[in-house]
Amino acid sequence: MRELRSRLSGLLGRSEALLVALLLASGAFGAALSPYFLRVSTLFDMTSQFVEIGLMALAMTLVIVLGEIDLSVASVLALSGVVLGSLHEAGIRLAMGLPAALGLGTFLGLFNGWLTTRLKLPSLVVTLGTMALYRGLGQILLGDRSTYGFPAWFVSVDLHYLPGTPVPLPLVIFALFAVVFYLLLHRTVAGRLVYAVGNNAEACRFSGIAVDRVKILVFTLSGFMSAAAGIMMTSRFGSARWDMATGLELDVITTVVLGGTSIFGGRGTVAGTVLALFVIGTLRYGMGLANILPQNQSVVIGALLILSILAPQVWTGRRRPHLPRTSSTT
Amino acid sequence: MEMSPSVESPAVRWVARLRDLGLLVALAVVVVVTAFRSPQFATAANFQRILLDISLLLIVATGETMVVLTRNIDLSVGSALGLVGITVGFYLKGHPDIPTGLILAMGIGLGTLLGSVNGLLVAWGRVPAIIATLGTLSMYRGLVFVQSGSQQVNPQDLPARLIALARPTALHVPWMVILALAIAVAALLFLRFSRTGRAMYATGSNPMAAHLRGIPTQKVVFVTYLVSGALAGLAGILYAARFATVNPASAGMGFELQVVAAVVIGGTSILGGRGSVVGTVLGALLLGTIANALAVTGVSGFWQRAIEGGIILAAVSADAVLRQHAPGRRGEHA
Amino acid sequence: QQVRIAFIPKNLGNPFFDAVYAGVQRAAGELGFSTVEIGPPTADPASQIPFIQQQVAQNVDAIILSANDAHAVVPALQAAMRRGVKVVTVDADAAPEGRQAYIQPVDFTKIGEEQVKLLAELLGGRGEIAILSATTTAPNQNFWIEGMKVELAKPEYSGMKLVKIAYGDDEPQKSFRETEALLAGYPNLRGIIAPTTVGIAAGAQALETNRAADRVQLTGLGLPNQMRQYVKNGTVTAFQLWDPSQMGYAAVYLVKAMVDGFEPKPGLSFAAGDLGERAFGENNVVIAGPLTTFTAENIDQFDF
Amino acid sequence: MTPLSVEAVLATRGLTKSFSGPPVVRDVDLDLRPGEVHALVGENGAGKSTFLRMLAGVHRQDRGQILLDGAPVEVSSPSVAQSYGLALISQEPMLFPDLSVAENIVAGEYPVARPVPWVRWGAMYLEAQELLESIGSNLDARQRVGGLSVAQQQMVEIATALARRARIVLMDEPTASLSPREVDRLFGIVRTLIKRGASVVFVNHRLEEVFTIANRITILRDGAKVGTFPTSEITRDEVVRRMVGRDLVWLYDKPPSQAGPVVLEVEHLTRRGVFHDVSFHVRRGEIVSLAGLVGAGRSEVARAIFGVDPPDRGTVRVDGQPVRMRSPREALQAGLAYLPEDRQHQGLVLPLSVAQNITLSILREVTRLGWLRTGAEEAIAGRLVERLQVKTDRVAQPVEQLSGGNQQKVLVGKYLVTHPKVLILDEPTRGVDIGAKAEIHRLMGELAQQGLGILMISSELPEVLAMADRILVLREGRLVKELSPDEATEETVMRAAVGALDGVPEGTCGAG
Ligand SMILES: Nc1ncnc2c1ncn2[C@@H]1O[C@H](COP(=O)(O)OP(=O)(O)OP(=O)(O)O)[C@@H](O)[C@H]1O
Ligand SMILES: Nc1ncnc2c1ncn2[C@@H]1O[C@H](COP(=O)(O)OP(=O)(O)OP(=O)(O)O)[C@@H](O)[C@H]1O
Ligand SMILES: [Mg+2]
Ligand SMILES: [Mg+2]
Repeated sequence: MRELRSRLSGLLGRSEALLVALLLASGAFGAALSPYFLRVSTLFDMTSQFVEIGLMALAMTLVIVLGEIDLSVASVLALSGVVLGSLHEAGIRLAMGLPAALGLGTFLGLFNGWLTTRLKLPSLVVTLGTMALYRGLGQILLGDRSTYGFPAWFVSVDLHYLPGTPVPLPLVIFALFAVVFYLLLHRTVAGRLVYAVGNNAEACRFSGIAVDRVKILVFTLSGFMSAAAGIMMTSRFGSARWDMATGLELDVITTVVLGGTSIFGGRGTVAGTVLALFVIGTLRYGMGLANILPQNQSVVIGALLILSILAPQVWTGRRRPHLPRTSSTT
Repeated sequence: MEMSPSVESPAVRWVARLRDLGLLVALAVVVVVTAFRSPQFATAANFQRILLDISLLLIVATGETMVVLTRNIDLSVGSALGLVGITVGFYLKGHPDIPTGLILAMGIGLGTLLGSVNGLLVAWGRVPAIIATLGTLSMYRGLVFVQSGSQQVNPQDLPARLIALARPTALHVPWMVILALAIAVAALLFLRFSRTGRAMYATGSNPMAAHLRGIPTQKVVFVTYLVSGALAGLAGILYAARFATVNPASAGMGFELQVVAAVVIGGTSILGGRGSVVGTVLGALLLGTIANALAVTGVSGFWQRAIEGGIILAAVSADAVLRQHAPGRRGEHA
Repeated sequence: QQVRIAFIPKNLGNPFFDAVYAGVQRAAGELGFSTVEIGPPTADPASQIPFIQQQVAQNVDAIILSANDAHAVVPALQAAMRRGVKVVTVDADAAPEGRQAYIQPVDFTKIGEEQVKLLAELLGGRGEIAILSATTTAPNQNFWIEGMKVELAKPEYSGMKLVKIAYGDDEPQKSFRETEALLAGYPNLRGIIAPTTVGIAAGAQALETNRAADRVQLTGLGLPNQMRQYVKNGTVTAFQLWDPSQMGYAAVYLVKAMVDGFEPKPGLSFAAGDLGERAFGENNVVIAGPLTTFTAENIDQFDF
Repeated sequence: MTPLSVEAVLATRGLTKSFSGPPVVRDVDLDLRPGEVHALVGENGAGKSTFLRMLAGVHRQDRGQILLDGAPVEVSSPSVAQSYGLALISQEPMLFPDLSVAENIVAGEYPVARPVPWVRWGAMYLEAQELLESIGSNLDARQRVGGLSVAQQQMVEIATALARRARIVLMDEPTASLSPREVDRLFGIVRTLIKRGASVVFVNHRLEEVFTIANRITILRDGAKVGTFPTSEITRDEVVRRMVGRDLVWLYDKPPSQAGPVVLEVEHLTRRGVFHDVSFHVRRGEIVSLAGLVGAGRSEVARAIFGVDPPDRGTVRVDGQPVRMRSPREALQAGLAYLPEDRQHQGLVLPLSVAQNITLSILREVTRLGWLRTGAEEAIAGRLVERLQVKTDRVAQPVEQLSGGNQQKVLVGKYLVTHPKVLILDEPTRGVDIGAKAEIHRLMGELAQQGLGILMISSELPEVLAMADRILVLREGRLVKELSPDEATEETVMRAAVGALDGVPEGTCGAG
C-alpha cells in the first residue's frame, strides 16, 4: 500500500504531506483571524460540527475508490434520524430504536447497491433517485413536525467528554471509525478488492472476484455510516426532522476529493479523507469565529480545492497533459 | 443512446437509436396516469407551462451533455446561472432601457467568461473536472452574495420586455421555449455532424487515444466548458425573465443536480463517449412533467418528494431493463 | 465594556430580516452596543447551530435569533445560556427551554383571523380559496394556517371553501410553480392567501405572468418594497404585515434590561425605547406591535 | 555517433529516455531508408516500444535527435508526428470503444461537405468499409469497437494507419494476435505501402516473420543498440544470441504426454450467431489446442466455458460434474481457469503492483482472517517473477509500467498460481519474447505432466504444432476438424481453418 500511496502522490502531484501542510496553514490562518481561535476547549468542541460529515466521508472514500458514488447519504442520515424519533415517540425504548435506525440505514445502503448492480446503472443515477425517495419517506413519516423529547442521556452527545479531557465524544467515535476504515481499506483483503474493482472491474470478474458483492457491501457500509451519522446528529440537536442535513452530500464528496481520492475510482486513502475533513473544518471554524459569512467562506474553500491540485503542479513544473485513464473496451 | 450505429438492419438500428424508448414509455405512463387523475393536466395551457418549466433546465442540460460526453462534469452551472442573473439584474436596475437582445448577449458573454475559468482549470490546469467545478460552484455562489450584498433583484427592477420572453407569443409558445428547442436542435446537429462535435465523443470515449490521434483534446474540453458556461449564463437571464425575481440564496441553488439528473437519466454515460441531446431532452421532459404532475394532481406536499424519487427510479429501471433486452445488444458488454 | 449582540436570522439575503436587523441597529445605536448579523444562506433547520456556537466562542453577551426549527437549536442555545449568554428569540420562536424571552411581531393568534377577514372582504365572502405557505415544517406558518381554518369554519364564511394548501418552501421558483399549479388545478379558484413574504411576491408574479389577477385575489403577508409594483399595477389589492424593525428594536432593549440584571417573567414589563413599555405574557412572550394593511393608498409611506 | 547517411528518411542520433530509474533507451542511432522494412527486435523490456513512442511524439526524449530527411525535428506531440507523416500502430490497441469502426478509422480526418463542413456519414462508412476490405477484414464499418476481439481491434488499428496515408509507418507488434492468413494480408499491405514509397519500422518477436518481410534488422538489448544487419547477412540463431547476449536454448521440446481420464467435457455448446454445437473433451495431462482464423469464435467458446458470456445451449462438465456457467467465479470454483486474450482490460489491473496482480485470484491464500499477509504475497510473486524472467525493478512496481511482453508474463503467472484442474489459455504468449516463450511452454508441459488439462488458443501455428497433443480447428463458429500431431502441419491446419475448398471464403471475420 505504501507503493500505491507514493504513486498517488506522484500522479496527482500531491500527498498527505501537502494536506498536513494545509492543515497547519489553516490553523495559523484561524489563529491570525480570531483571538478566540486558539482556545483548546472550543477548538475541540468545533470538531463536533463536522464529525457527521466525517463519518459519511469515511465510507464515501470506499465508495469512490470503487468507482461509484452515493448521493443518498444525507437522505439516509435524515431518514434514520426520523425513524429513530418516530420509534421513540411510539414509545419504543432507545435501546431498541438505535439498532433499528442503524439497521434501516444499512438496509437503505443495501438497496442502493442492489439496484446499481442489478440494473447495471451508474450509481449516480440510482442514488439521485434514492436521494429524493429516502428523504421523501422521512417527510411522509413525520410530515412537518420535528420529534424531540429524547431521554437526557441520549441528547447532546457533543457535550459529553472523554473523562478528564476536553475531547468530545463524537470526536472519539469518529477516531475509532477512522482507524477501523484505515485498517479495512489498507490492511485487509476487502480493501484490496475495493482498489482492484475500482481500477478494473472487468479484470476482477475474470479473476473470479464477486464484483457485484463487493459493490453491494460497500454501499451497505455507506448506508450504515450514514445512519450512524444520523443518530449522532439527532442526539446533537435533540430532535429530528425530515429535512435535516439537506445538501450535506456535497460536503461529504468535497471532503473525499480534497483528500486526494480519484473520482474515476481506484485511488484514494483514508488518511487523505481525514486530513481533508480537518482542513475544511478548521478553515470554516476560523473564518466563522471571524464572522466571515459562510458564502464568503465558500469562496475560500472552493479556491482551496482547486489550488490543492493546481499548486503542486506549478511547483513541480510538470507539463504532461492530464489524461484520465482509458476505459474498458468491453 | 449511442450515435454509432450497430450491425443490424436499418430498421432495427433505428429502434436501437431510440434507446430512449424506456424513457418514452415512462413519460407516457406519467402523462396518462396524471391525465386520468386530474382534468387540468392535459390542457394546452398546462403543457405550455411544462415546456416553460423545462426550457431553463433543457438549455443548461444541453451544455452539460457536451461536457459529460467528454468525460467531464460541470457542477458550477447552478451557481453560474445565479451569478449571471444577479449581476445582470443589478445592472438592469440602473439601465432599464437596454434592448432585450443585448441583455441576452450580456448573459451569454458573462456565462462564457465563467465557463472559460472551468475550461482553463480542467483542460490546461489538469484539475479533475469534479474538483474544479465543485470549487467554482462554491466560488461563484459566494460571488453571488458578494455581488448582491445579499439583496435580491425585484420585479420592478427588470424591463417588461425581458419578462415578456416567458409570456406566450402570438403562436402561443413563449420565446423562451422556442429558444430552448432551437438550442437543443442546434446542439444535436453540432454533435452529430461537426468535426468538433465528433471530437467530443472521441475525447470522452478514450482521452488517451484521442490525444494520440492528434485530436486537440484540451481545446475540445475547453470548448465544451465555454458552451456550458454560455448556456448557463443565458439561462440566468431567462431565469430572471421567468420568475421576475433573482434571489441570491435560491437562484440556481442545487440546479446542478437537476441538470446532471436530466443528462444521465437521458442516458448519457458519465464515463463519456456515449449519449445524445435527444436523451437529455427526454430526461428534462420527464423531470419537468413529474414535477408538474405532482403539483397539478394535488398530491399532498408531504408525498411529493418520495413519489418523485420513486418515479425517477422506476423510469431509469424500466429503461435499463428494456435496454438489456434490446435486440443486438449484449448486456454483458454494455 | 461594550455589550456585543449577535443577530442570527433564519437566513441571510431575506429582506424581511434585513428590516428586523435595521431595528436592531437603531436600538444598538441608541444604547451604544455593537452588533453583528450572521447566519446561514438558506433556512434549513440545522444550519443555525454552528453560528450559535461560534458566537458563544466569541463571548458575545447576547444572541437574538429567529429559529428555523423550534427544537434543533435548543441544545446549542441551552449551552449558550449556561455560558451566560442572553438568548432572545424574535419572529420565530424556539422551544421555551431554549431561550429566555420571545418577541412576537404581532399577536399571532390574530393573524389567521385577520387574513381570512381581509380576503373575505376582497372576495365578497364567496368562492374557492387556497393557501400558499412556505415549508411544511415552518411552525409560524402552520400556526397561522390553523388559525385560518378555525376562522373559516365560522358561519359567516360559509361561501368560502379552502381547496388546497400548497408549499413553496420560501423559494421564489417553487412558490411560483406552485401558484401556477393552483391556477391550473382549480379553475374556480378565486383567492389565495400567502402568509409568507417570499410566497406572496412569487405568487403575484405568477398571477401577472398568467394574466390571472382579475380572476384571482391574492393577499397575505408581504414586504411593501417587494409588493409595491404589484399593488400599483393592480395585481394585488391589499396585503398585510407588521413593521419587522420593531421586533429587532424591542429585542435589543430587552437585552439591555437583562444585561442590567432583569429577569423576564410573565406579568413583568420592560422599557422598549420609543416603543414604550412592553409586557411579558405566558412563556415570556412579548408582542411587538400591530398588524398593518397595505393598499395602493398607503404603501408609499413605508420603506422596508 | 554514426555519421548521417544522406538517404535516410528518418534517422535518430543518440536517442535516450528514462522514466524513473536508469535509461530504458540509450544512445540509439538508427537510419530508416526509403522503401525499407526495418525490423526492430529485442527481448521484452528492451525498449522497442519506448523508442517508437518517442518517434511518434508520445514520449519526449531526454537526449538525442530525431531527423527527418536529414533535418532535425522536434516531435513534441502526436499531432506533430502526424503532420510529419508518421503513423504509429501501437502495441496495445488505442481505440474509441463507443464509436463505430468507421469513426475509429477516420477520427480526426472526417470526410466533410463543402462549403459547410458537416461530416458526411455515408461517405465515411463507404471509405472505411473499402479500407477494411483491402486488408482482408470484413468487419462491419458500422459496428461499435467496444466488444471486438483484440485481433479485430488490431485490424482496425492497421486500417487507421493506412487511412492516414503516412510516409513512415511504425508498427509495434501488429501481428501478435493475428493468424497466418491475416499476417499474409498484412504483409501484402506492407509491400503495397513500400511500393507507394513509404517506409516501415516493424517490431516483432516472431523471427520467421521478421525474416520474411524485413530488409534490415536492428537489435536492441537493455535499451542500447547492438547493431543493424541486412536480413540476408544474419541467421536467426545469431539474432537471438545478440538479443540475449548469450547462447540460449530457445526451443522447448515437449515430451509426449500421458493422457489420463477426461477432465473437461463440452457438449453441444451454442451461442446464437457466434458458435454452434461445439463438443469436445480434454483429458488430464493433455494439451488441446483450439485453432482457427481471427474471429472464428475460439475466444468466444472459451469465454462461454468460463461463464463470462453464458451460452444459449450446451453443457460443460469438469471431472464429470456439470458446471453452472453463469459467472467466472463459479467456473473457478469448479476448477476452471481462463487466461483472457485482452490483458489490458480483462487480464490485469494495471495500476496495481505485479505482486497484487499475481495474487488477485488467490487472495484467500495470502489472507489470514481477512488480514493481508503482504510478506506471503511478495514471496509468491517473487518466485514467479524469477521463473518467468519478468523484467521489473521490484514486485511492488505497478504493472502499467512494464513493457507489453512483461505484462503478459505477469498475466501468465497470475493464472499459473490458481491450481486449476483445467487451464484455458487464450494467446498465452502474445508479445512474449523467445526466451520467455520457451519458459512458458516448459511450464505448460510441467503442468500437464502434473495432471492438468490444458486448452490452448493460439494464432501462432508453430506454437500450436509444437505444444498440442490434439488440434481442434474452428471455422465460423463450428468445429470442423480434429487433427493429431502426426497429421498436423501448417498446411493442414490452415486448410481446415479457411475451408476445405481452396476458394478461400471471404466471410471469416466477425462471427456476429
Ligand atoms: N511509464 C513507464 N514508467 C516506468 N517504466 C517504464 C514505463 N514505460 C516503460 N517502462 C520501462 O521501460 C522498459 C522498456 O519498455 P518498452 O515497453 O519500451 O519495452 P519493449 O521493448 O517494447 O518490450 P516488449 O517486447 O515487452 O513490448 C521496460 O523495462 C519498462 O518497464
Ligand atoms: N454479436 C456480437 N456482437 C458484438 N461482438 C461480437 C458478437 N459476436 C462476436 N463478437 C466479437 O467478435 C469476436 C470474435 O470472436 P472470437 O474473439 O471468439 O474469435 P477468435 O477466434 O478468438 O479470434 P480472435 O483471434 O479475434 O480472438 C469476439 O471477441 C466477440 O467479442
Ligand atoms: Mg513493446
Ligand atoms: Mg481470440
